[in-house]
Amino acid sequence: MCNASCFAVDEEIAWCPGCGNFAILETLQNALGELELLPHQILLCSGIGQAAKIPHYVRVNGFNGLHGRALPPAVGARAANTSLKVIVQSGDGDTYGEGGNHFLHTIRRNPDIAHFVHNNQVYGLTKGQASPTSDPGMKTKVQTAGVILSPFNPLSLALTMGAGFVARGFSGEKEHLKQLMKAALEFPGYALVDILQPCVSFNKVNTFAWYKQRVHILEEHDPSDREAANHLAGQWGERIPIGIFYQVPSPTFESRIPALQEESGQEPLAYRSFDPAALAHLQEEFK
Amino acid sequence: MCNASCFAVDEEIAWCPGCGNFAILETLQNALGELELLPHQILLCSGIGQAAKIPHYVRVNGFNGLHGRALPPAVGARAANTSLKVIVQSGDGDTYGEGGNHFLHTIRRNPDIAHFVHNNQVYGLTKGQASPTSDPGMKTKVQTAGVILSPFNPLSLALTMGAGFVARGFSGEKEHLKQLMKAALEFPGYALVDILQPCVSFNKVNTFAWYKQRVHILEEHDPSDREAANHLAGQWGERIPIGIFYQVPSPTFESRIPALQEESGQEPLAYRSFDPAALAHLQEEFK
Amino acid sequence: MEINILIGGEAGQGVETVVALLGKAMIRSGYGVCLDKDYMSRVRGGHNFSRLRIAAETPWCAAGKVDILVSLDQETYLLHRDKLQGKSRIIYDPDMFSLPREEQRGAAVPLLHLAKEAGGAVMANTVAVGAVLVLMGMDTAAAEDLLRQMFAHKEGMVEKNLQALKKGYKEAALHCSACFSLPEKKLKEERLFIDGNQVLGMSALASGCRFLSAYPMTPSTGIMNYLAGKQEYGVVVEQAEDEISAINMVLGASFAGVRSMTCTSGGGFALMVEGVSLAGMTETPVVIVVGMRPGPATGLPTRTEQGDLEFVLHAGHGEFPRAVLSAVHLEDAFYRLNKAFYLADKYQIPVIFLTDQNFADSARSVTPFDFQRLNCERFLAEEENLVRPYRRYRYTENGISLRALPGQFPGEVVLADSDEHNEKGNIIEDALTRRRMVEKRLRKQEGLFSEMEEPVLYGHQEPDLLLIGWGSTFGCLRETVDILRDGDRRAALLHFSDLWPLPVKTVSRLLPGVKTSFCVENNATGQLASLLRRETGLEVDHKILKYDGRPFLPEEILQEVKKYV
Amino acid sequence: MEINILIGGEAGQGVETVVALLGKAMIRSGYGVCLDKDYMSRVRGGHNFSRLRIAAETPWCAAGKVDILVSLDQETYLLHRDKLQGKSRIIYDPDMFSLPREEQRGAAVPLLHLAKEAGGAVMANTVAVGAVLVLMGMDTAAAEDLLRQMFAHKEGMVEKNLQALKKGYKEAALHCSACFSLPEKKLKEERLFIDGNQVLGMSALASGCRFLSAYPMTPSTGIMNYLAGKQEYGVVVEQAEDEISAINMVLGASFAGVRSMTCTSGGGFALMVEGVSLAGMTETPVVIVVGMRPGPATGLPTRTEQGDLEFVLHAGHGEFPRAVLSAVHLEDAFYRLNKAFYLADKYQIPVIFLTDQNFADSARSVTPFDFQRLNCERFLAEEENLVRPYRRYRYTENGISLRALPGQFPGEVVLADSDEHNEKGNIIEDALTRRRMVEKRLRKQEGLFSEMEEPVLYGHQEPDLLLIGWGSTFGCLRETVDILRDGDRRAALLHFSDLWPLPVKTVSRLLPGVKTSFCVENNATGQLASLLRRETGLEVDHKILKYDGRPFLPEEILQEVKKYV
Ligand SMILES: Cc1ncc(C[n+]2csc(CCOP(=O)(O)OP(=O)(O)O)c2C)c(N)n1
Ligand SMILES: Cc1ncc(C[n+]2csc(CCOP(=O)(O)OP(=O)(O)O)c2C)c(N)n1
Ligand code: SF4
Ligand code: SF4
Ligand SMILES: [Mg+2]
Ligand SMILES: [Mg+2]
Repeated sequence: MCNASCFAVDEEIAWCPGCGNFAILETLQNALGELELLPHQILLCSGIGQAAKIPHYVRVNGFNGLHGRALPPAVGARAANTSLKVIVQSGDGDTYGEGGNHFLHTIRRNPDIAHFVHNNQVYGLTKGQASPTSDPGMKTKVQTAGVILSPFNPLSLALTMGAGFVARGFSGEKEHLKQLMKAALEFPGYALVDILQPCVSFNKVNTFAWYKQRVHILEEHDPSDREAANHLAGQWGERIPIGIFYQVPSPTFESRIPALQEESGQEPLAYRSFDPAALAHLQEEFK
Repeated sequence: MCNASCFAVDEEIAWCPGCGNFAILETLQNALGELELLPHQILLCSGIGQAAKIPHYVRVNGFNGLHGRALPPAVGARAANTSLKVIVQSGDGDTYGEGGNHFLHTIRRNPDIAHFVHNNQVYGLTKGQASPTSDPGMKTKVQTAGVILSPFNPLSLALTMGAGFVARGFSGEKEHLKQLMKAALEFPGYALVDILQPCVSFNKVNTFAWYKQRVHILEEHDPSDREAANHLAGQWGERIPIGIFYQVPSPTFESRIPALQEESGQEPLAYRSFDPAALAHLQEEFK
Repeated sequence: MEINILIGGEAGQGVETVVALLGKAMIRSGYGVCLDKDYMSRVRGGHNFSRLRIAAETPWCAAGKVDILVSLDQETYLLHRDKLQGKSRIIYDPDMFSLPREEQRGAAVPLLHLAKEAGGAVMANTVAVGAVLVLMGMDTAAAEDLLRQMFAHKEGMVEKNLQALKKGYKEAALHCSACFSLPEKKLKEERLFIDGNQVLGMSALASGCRFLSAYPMTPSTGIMNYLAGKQEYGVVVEQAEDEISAINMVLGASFAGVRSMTCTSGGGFALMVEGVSLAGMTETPVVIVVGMRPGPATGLPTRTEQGDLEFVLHAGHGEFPRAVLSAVHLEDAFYRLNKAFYLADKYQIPVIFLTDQNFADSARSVTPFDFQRLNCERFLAEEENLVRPYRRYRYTENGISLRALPGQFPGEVVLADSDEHNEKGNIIEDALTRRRMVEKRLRKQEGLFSEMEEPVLYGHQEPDLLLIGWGSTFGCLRETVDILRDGDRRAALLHFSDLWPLPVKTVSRLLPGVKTSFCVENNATGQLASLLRRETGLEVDHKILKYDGRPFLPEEILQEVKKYV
Repeated sequence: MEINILIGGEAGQGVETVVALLGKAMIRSGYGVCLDKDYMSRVRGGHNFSRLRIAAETPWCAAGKVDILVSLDQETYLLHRDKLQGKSRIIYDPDMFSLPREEQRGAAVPLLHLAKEAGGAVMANTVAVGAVLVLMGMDTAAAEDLLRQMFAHKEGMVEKNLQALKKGYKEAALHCSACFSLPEKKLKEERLFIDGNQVLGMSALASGCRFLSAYPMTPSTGIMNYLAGKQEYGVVVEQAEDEISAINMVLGASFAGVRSMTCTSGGGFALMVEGVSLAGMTETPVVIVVGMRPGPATGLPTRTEQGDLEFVLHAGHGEFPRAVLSAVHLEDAFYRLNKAFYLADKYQIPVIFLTDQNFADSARSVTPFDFQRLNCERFLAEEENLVRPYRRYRYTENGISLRALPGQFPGEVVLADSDEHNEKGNIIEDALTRRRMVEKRLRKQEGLFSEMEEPVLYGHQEPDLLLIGWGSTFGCLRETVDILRDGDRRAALLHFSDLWPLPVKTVSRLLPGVKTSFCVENNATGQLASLLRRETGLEVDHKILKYDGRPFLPEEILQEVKKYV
């Protein structure tokens, strides 16, 4: 219907040369180009950070909200208009730090949202503090003696919280990442793709080469096997698996809300008309 | 040193007759009475809710803070005064709902805090809305068609986040609960005890009888076996295990902060004296 | 010619059931009623009470004195006996406690015993209703109808309740019947018996609000409950994990095109403050109902205060237009919340609607609302008025840019941005665009100002004694003015509903000419008085402030007023 | 007799290195300098610049014109050439771009090439420093010393950098040497080259602050960075998961007895608002530094504004005492943040300390601070003054109850409560206790008010032209007044440091007698002007407002002033 170039915009990109975000952006545009979607049918929500600038670089609808608050507007928007394909895209600090509570509870809701987290294991935009996924020992201006908090494993957490689609990608494996993105976009329900993304300016530990050396594409893994997924999600270190860890759909949030069912209205909520006068009978119960 | 009655206060208790909170309160006082602790050495932090009223009913220091924010003040207080035994006690809504983000990241910090969650699977004080742990299908004035969000499993989550001490108790098994509390209080690091607590006023599903029928004390389980703990934590339904699921210490937050080490000062931070004039040399680097 | 009933007991004893039944029965019988609630932050025990005032016309607020005291426990008697008059009567259960010897006004009714006789202890409340009715010289017809309706689908319960009602009626008649004389009943048409939260929920639904996300918080939970019970009308009600999520969900839903709101109290609103600023920057319409209760922090969770006016006026970092309206009385609130939605949509701003526990939980007999008066214009882009390429933040003279929805127009995308942005919504950092965007947003204030309604002037039109108030104190202040005018004073009330942008015309005209002015507020610092001074430079002479968590009574205000005039 | 240097380039090109080196070298050489920074919200690319002003005495603010433009990229030249004078010089790398033919002021220095010759591309910045020095007629001695210090433990780097410095010096000398004449140097004693955040971090540490929890946010991150670098002094610096956690951790640490603070910007503070109210209710001392930047929402993250005054004044639900102070200039800030800790401890309240990006990132040559002047009294209970049983919220005449720490006194426990409470800290719901506690808390305001410092009056002591300002605009306004007075006007500046409770004496005395008054604020609505009116009823004649995210320059203010006088 519309190839990758439909989704290109003519804006100056504010990322550092060499940043892993470029590959993710390009891959997103390619993935969208391969799906049967037009720009106006897509809504991309983000928070604040380097990754979160992405709605400015893709030609789709965008809601570039507050730091840590990328998910809630997306859930609201899905309820308001189920004909929108909703993507949430943000950084690891945004998603797992400031936004941790929404991450937990959005998984519990299971809205039909594809969630792409640019995980550079650092706070990029604010110049290099540790993020929840920073490796222990990493030194920064704030963590002067190295990170002491134990790292946050987004995949394990998502699995534990009952997410139906859990995957990991790497910005250095674009073709593979594109497949992940497409699968997430096509998955009915909440789908997490945590994307390893080198930050050339601030993460001197987890560099492109560091990732490149370690990531390997999952093979012969049955994504309906929760135990195996859990086990694989725990792997981090010399070998880091990427791919779809788990994929088993369950009823979505939208499909379980009375007001959003077909019976209740043909159109998305946003387009339903209403007539206040027709509701005067609401008063009866108070008479 | 001081038995349970040391910890009693003469305050009217605002809980409903028959509420599971009474047993938890009593058990806490008993547990404290059996440890070598005096009231002034203990700090009990809570949020807001029925459970969170508990600092008013135990004679110890108390910080009854905001809804959802029981943990952060406790972490701050531990840093300020490592000679305080710090307990955090609050409701399931408080801890896993409003306070979800602090729950996640406090586990990552691993401060030496015993965390007792009164899990009645409902919002008690605000009159019966679903909480994160409510069973699916439970009907309330807000969840009129029954809860549709998938339930939050505090034990699984705590294990996934790397908590060193993870346990479940039941207010109807007081002796067992007391042992759990004592173990948690003696555990060096963050220790979670999720306590099943019947709410006679609002939770008509998970009643005392419902729990009584299902809970069984873990036996022959090795609490250093993470896999087994994970597996057991997933059990919920006909049989609900209680006991210590996991117990393996690792270095605490306090033990890893330079300023809190012995070398850095003999006394807790709160009691260290300081002399501004002695710091005038701080200016040197700017000359 | 009125009757004042106070029903008190422990939380969980059913005070609410008694007043609900009594109130509705009296309305159906053609009387005007007014009800308020005083309850503790607990589920069982403690002391709760409700005051029901019954008169020919709908009373405006509760009264201090009590004619009939329904004492479901001893504490109620002890706490409220000072409000009793010589002729008052105390309904109580002699099996539960006894009155002091010297107490002559007792009307012992073995509530529990009679209830059990009728079929179960739970019906003690129905027994009490019967007892009250006979004291007022009413028959039980209306109450019987109500019981039939209420228990229609609970087998056997209708009969048992009717029994209980009659038993209470008969037993109390032994003490006195019709010892209070009700005035001629006056209400001709049907009235509603509805409380503040219910009015707001109904108004929201009728105004087209189809998405509410909130986190439970007294005293606003009732709004969420109301809407949750109306999901068959196509409204989505989602309990959020916290208030931050609530407001952000609401903004997402609103951005995507649905009239949306959230409701909370001061502490929950505190968590929404960043979201308010986001609404300001992204120009996303949102209505936020803030039900005030005494702070700071958790304060008194179930009581009333007007302590958050200045807070909501300035909540959110940075500068952006907003509107603040308040709930004055039930009728007003129905239309004014609709206005909140209208302003939010028209100006694409956050609108804060201030209520308080006193408003939220008080009920009165009100005339049915005129649903046709509700304005539901959405001010959205249509094919005809869309300039392509679409730009979300196009500069305009009035500051309002045409709002299109994401997905609405094939070929066009909509970009909302929390950073400073250009017309398209893309991040900018240059000084010129920044300046123009700030000015664009702030220009809306002009239009907004023109929408503000001047405060109501009630009483003498050229007063020398002026009371000034806002929000839920209206009823009480109105009664106060009536009393003052009965005493032949040139007294008036100037009462604000719309608070921001503050409509200053009337007050600027009146205040300088008035001999003595009083700002009456349910807070400790006089926040409206400060606002008036900031906006007009004028100062009120005296402040009458109450900050103990309880609503005003007219006599309290009169007492203060009399110190100065 | 001053030199103005502007160094610009892409983020990541090292603008900061050049100014840091130059600034410090000039101070060590006995000159006064003043530096400010203009940078984008990105890590690489875009356009950043710094302005360095050098004079005999320490200048108060940046100037608009540029004598030496160090153009690390072409954009710098294009964006700033309008600020160049006839005699200005442009240092640029001819291998990167060329100037237009007609541009006569170029001083081509192949920065990269020379740096590589010296040993590596990274040293291009050092080359530039050498070039600037020669243009100013300076020698390289001070810069050499600095380089030796800076690279002491990086093997080989000292030599290479010295090489680079000399190469730049020599090369630029070919164009002109000493084409700008510096005044006689005047600074006799040592000066510090320090920016706003560093001053605050140092003051906090010296004031005994030993716990900081914060979440990174521009422009306040520098405070956290400073303290994180000083953990050997026994300060705990914890990066929180969010701002809510930050303030609540800080309250816990403070409750347990440690002087504690957090720092953030408006958006992060928005999330702390509930915690501010908690501090008010629990009477827990806390200092919150709010570094303002343009809002609403994310706004312009790296730029400056004074848009959050009204927000912080009213942040938090309910009514409770607080203090709001602001950072006026570096010297003042050092002592004033200490005052913030003092007030927080003495009155057991939240104290908000307002800074902004302009203050936070600007550096000047300042006289070393007098650490002995810092007041570190904690106002804590001691065995001698403890009344047993201990009651955390004992009623007192001044509203301040003696603060004991949990664990401090065997046999006594300390209970802090966010609900309304009695003296012991236990939840209450009765009206009387509520009233007394509200009054107790608010009584502190009286004492607090007496601690507030009147605004500085600078210039003519009986002015007919009065500028009014607050916070970081002091330097610029002071210069403006100097210029106005040079022009023989009876001009003065009235500048507020302490903002709440607002000290109104001086302004109430002066304002009515002044012919023309201006409130000058870096915001779009004139928030101090509103506050003045609310507190005094007096209105300033004109507002001079700037809200494009950039700090004022004196000439901009003069231009506005001249429209009216
Ligand atoms: C409430 C709030 N707190 C803090 C900030 C400052 N801030 C902006 S981006 C960011 C961190 C970004 O890290 P991450 O989400 O990992 O994104 P990245 O830049 O690494 O892509 C922070 C702390 C903010 N904008 N809002
Ligand atoms: C910020 C904020 N939001 C909402 C509330 C209202 N509130 C008080 S307690 C509570 C829920 C309590 O549930 P839980 O933590 O499970 O405690 P329980 O009463 O069941 O013991 C809520 C929503 C509040 N006090 N503060
Ligand atoms: S700072 Fe890191 S994450 Fe941000 S744009 Fe640069 S390389 Fe990418
Ligand atoms: S409402 Fe439930 S949790 Fe609260 S006191 Fe009553 S029984 Fe206990
Ligand atoms: Mg990141
Ligand atoms: Mg609960």
